[in-house]
Amino acid sequence: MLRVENLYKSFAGTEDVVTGVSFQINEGEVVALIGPSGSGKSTLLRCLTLLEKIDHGAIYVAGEPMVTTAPSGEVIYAPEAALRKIRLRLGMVFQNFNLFPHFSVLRNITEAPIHVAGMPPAEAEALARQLLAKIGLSDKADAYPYQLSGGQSQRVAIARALAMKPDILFFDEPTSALDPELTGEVLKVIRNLAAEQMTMMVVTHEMAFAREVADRVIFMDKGQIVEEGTPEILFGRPANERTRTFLGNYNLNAGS
Amino acid sequence: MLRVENLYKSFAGTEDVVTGVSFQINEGEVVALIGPSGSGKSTLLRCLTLLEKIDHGAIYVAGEPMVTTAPSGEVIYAPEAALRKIRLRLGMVFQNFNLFPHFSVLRNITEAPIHVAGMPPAEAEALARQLLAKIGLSDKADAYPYQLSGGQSQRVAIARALAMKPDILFFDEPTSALDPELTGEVLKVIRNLAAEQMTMMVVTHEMAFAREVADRVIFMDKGQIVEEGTPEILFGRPANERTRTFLGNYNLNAGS
Amino acid sequence: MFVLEYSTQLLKQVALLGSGALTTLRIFFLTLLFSLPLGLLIALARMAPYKWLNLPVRFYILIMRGTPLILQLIFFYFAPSAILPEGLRFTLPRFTAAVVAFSLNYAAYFAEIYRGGIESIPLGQYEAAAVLGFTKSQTFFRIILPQVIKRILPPVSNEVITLVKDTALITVLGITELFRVARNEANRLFSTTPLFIAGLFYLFMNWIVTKVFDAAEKKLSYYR
Amino acid sequence: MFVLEYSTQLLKQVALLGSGALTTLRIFFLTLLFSLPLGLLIALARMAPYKWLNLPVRFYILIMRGTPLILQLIFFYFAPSAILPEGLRFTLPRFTAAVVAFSLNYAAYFAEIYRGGIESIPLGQYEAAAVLGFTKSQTFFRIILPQVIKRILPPVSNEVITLVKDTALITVLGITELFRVARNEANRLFSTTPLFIAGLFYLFMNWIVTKVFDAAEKKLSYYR
Amino acid sequence: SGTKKDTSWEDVKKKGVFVLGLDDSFPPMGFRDENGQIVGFDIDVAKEACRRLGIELKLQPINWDAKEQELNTKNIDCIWNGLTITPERQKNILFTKPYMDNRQVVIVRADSGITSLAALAGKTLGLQAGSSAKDALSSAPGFEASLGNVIEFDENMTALMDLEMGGLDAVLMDEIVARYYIQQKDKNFIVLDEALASEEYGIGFRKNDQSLMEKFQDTLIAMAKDGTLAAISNKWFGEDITVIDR
Ligand SMILES: Nc1ncnc2c1ncn2[C@@H]1O[C@H](COP(=O)(O)OP(=O)(O)OP(=O)(O)O)[C@@H](O)[C@H]1O
Ligand SMILES: Nc1ncnc2c1ncn2[C@@H]1O[C@H](COP(=O)(O)OP(=O)(O)OP(=O)(O)O)[C@@H](O)[C@H]1O
Ligand SMILES: [Mg+2]
Ligand SMILES: [Mg+2]
Repeated sequence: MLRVENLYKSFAGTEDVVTGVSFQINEGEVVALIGPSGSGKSTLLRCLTLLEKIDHGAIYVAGEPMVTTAPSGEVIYAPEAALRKIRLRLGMVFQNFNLFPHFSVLRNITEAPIHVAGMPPAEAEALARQLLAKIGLSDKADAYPYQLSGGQSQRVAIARALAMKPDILFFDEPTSALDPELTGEVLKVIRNLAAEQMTMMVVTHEMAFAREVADRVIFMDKGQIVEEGTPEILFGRPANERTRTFLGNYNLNAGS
Repeated sequence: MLRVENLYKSFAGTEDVVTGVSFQINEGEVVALIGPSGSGKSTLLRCLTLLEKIDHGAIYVAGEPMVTTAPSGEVIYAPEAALRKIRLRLGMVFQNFNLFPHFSVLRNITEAPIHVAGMPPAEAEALARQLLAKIGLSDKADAYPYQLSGGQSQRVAIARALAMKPDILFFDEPTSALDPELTGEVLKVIRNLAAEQMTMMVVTHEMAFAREVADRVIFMDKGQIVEEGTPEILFGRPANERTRTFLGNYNLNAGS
Repeated sequence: MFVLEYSTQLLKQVALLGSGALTTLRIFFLTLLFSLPLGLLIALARMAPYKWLNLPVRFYILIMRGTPLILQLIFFYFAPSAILPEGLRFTLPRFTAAVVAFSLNYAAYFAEIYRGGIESIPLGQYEAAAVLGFTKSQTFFRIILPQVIKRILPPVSNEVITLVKDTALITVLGITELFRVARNEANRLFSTTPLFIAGLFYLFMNWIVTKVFDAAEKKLSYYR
Repeated sequence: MFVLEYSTQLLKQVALLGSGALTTLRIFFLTLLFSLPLGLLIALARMAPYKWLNLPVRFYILIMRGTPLILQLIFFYFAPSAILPEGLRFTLPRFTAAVVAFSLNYAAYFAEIYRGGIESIPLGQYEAAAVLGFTKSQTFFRIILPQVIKRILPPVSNEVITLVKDTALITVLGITELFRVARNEANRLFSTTPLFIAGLFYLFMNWIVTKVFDAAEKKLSYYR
Repeated sequence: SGTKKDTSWEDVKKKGVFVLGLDDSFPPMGFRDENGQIVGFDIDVAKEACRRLGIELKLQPINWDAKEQELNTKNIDCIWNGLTITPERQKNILFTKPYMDNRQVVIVRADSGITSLAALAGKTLGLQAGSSAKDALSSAPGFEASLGNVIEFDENMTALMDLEMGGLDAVLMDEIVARYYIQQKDKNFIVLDEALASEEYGIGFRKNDQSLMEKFQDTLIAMAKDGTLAAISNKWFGEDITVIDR
């Protein structure tokens, strides 16, 4: 579904932030991306969703090249038309939700299907209501984002992304802006999506969640993938020293 | 150190938010206040720190009445001069830190000792540097708040409160605005304060932390104290049904 | 008897001033009509990442805000025939010149307001729109601009209130509007009363402007 | 020869206009001196929780912003001797009246800017200060106001730029300032050149104003 | 308060200062020279009159729109600046006898081919707002009706610029000012021989200041008798065009 090869990314005036990352995500797989603050997780996700241009490497979505690098080192993005199609396959849920404050919940969900995907408004509304039911917010269709709690906002953001029927859904710390009590609602929705075989990549600090829902966990540090594997292996008996330190830290926070 | 009797508080147009709360905190004790969102924890803390006026009840700080209620139902606050003295005994650390953005870290800490407590500037600065060393931020004395991470900001906020040498320190969710990784630093500081016999009351969602550091845990719901006791009892075998549901929720989130 | 005569005279004056107010209103509405969209274009040019576009626009804004509007009025009316080379000379009708000068001047002010508004919209809104596949122009017109409008209402209302009063300047081009009528009357009757009646007219117009903006603010307060 | 004569004449004009600019600068600085603190008082009154204080202040702001400044100038100069009962009549010196009118007018504008700034400071700043034991006035002057100043610099700079140009209005009280000198010269010489030289004077002053505010913004950018 | 005793002359004498209000942009009656000094025909006459009366002359530029207030609030003692005597103004101000005649003349471009008022039918005429040109036009309703359009300007200068540019076909203004302008700037303008109603300049005083008005009126008559007035007129206009005591 997604293949990343030797991806590099730096910002003007910074050292490389992502340095030679390669991995792939198979259809229906849920991958959790963990790692300390500043390790480049968000940057990686932004490169995959075309919010940042990469410096080197290649990304393939469903087999089609989104971006490749010529032997000369020149980075070649797919033509605009192709990129537009690829973009429709990718959904993203932001840490801060980024709902459109001037639209009702319903319109937040229907706006893109109607104006980007060209779906008839009636159909888009039906789809939106169906998604709202699924995330347990049918009664909030006419509310505005400022009237929602954090957990509700995040669930709407998920519905908004799902309405475009993406092939793969990215989450950047979907619960870290939420009070612990609100976190539960969002995690439940993600768990259900996983059960429906949605392909997902989740940057998260919720180790417990990563452990429970991910098929595979990738641990990143200093712009590189240090270790990856099933949750059992990665949490149970991490091979790498750095991973062990990081997870030890987590266990300490949890107070146990 | 602190005694609260039958405290009531409501806001214009709301039902009562705090309804008849009584408890007391002894010197050197650490009390954790937990409970679902909206149960009135923050409001209670704001009443205790004079940020809100109460509707009924009494509060005594170190035996002195801060506010009492006459038999007629009239709420009588201590005279302004006495209140000012009492206020100096109370310190508060906010969820959002509320550091003063236009002052350096050092001046954030020294401003109140110099201009409120009348401490000589040199002495205030020495005290501030000592506190900064204690929280591990000696090198940040000249930084400005915007240059600090969340965890560092919160530690400075704690130092700022400590500089006034309060007899009792209140925390309103000191870590819930922080990334889980930054939480550790702050919790460590609070743990150290507890070890030094600082009297503290902490509203928190970090059950693990409450469990570890608190001498006593108070569980609030719908404006009332439902249950209180040592962490072992409250977390281990809560007597009340509501407490059990709430803690079950917590355990679910933790994914175990 | 005296009071009656006095009040008929007052009524007469109010009617006369009212006729002047029509010109005032015309220049007012035409200026808004042109300067509001033009200001948006200028703001976009000002924020564009191209120096060749950016620098001239900054200069334009500096001149337009830094020099008195009255000079700009004189300039746009007299300059085309005075400065241009022989064959190219032309003269705008005076009202047209006034509308041009006002629109270009106010567009500069509005541009800076738009810019502030646009820059205050969080980047996340653009990113969310981009990931959903909105084109740049869809993003701007569907997502960003509606939010900008809500945010810039207060400063825009300030400028509009100033515009109501600035309309009096067109008299320099020989156009008769509210304040000119008042001054003529003041001269003829040897009294400042007409000037203060004109003041009431301005106050009334600005009261309406304020109400309109209050209503707009209320209308847009459905979200935060 | 011709060029030389022309340029000495130009120099002479610049010198003459420069003398007018002195009056302009005096009214400019005096207005700022009085209106900036006065505006703060008005803003505080406007936000006070007492209706008796609140309503008159709102009315004051409405009148001051809703009517042309030129009328206010006329009013403050002539009204004290025209309206007051016989024994109490007095007349302010023209320049004094101009300073009063300008200060009261600009104070209204500044008041609204201060208010916006003050209301934008998060409540948490007040609460943190209260819990630390700061008095209300310490809180305002040590914690809130310094932050307000940083936030309101851009709108204040707008008003100050407008003030530079508005100074030309004092001519209505017969005070000779930059623009009046330029108009007289223009009349005498039958040429608009003096007007445009005056325009350059205003532009220059506004350029300095802009630089000063840029420097202030830079100075305060040590925190966010 | 007609019963009140008129002490206006004594008051001025006691003060020792006589404040003359003028619009300092009205050449050649009163305006500023290249050094910024106020000069002009009216100024020279006023200086001489005050010298004879043993009082100091103070020149106070005023805004023409506010002249009533200036006079009534006693900021100035008179308006002496080519002030046209009209019946309406006489209701509010006390005028001296007229000291000068002024015709309202029409200026056109030399190459326009216009030589008579009749030729202005359907054309655009400019004038200064609030000036006596406006009054003169109103009192010639036939001519006014024949015009295509009347444009009012703040200042004669802008009107003349507009004439030069072609925005106007003619400008109606005080003959005295017109001749001064044409002499100053040899533009290709001509003054039509036909003129509108002639009018008279007088000095305006407060309604009650009878004694002050008479003092100046008498002084002016004396100056006319001994030839001083004629000399000043010659200096500014090249001929004696004063009319007082004639
Ligand atoms: N736009 C940018 N310009 C410059 N540097 C940037 C930019 N975005 C990110 N960085 C830097 O890149 C590094 C990686 O940042 P990134 O946000 O990807 O980390 P992260 O793993 O998501 O951390 P966190 O867990 O705190 O979200 C950081 O050092 C950051 O300062
Ligand atoms: N200033 C106020 N005006 C009106 N209602 C208020 C105000 N402050 C709080 N409330 C209401 O009081 C109730 C209790 O709020 P409070 O903030 O004390 O809860 P809490 O236990 O701290 O919740 P959380 O865990 O979400 O912080 C809520 O229903 C809230 O809406
Ligand atoms: Mg991140
Ligand atoms: Mg709370």
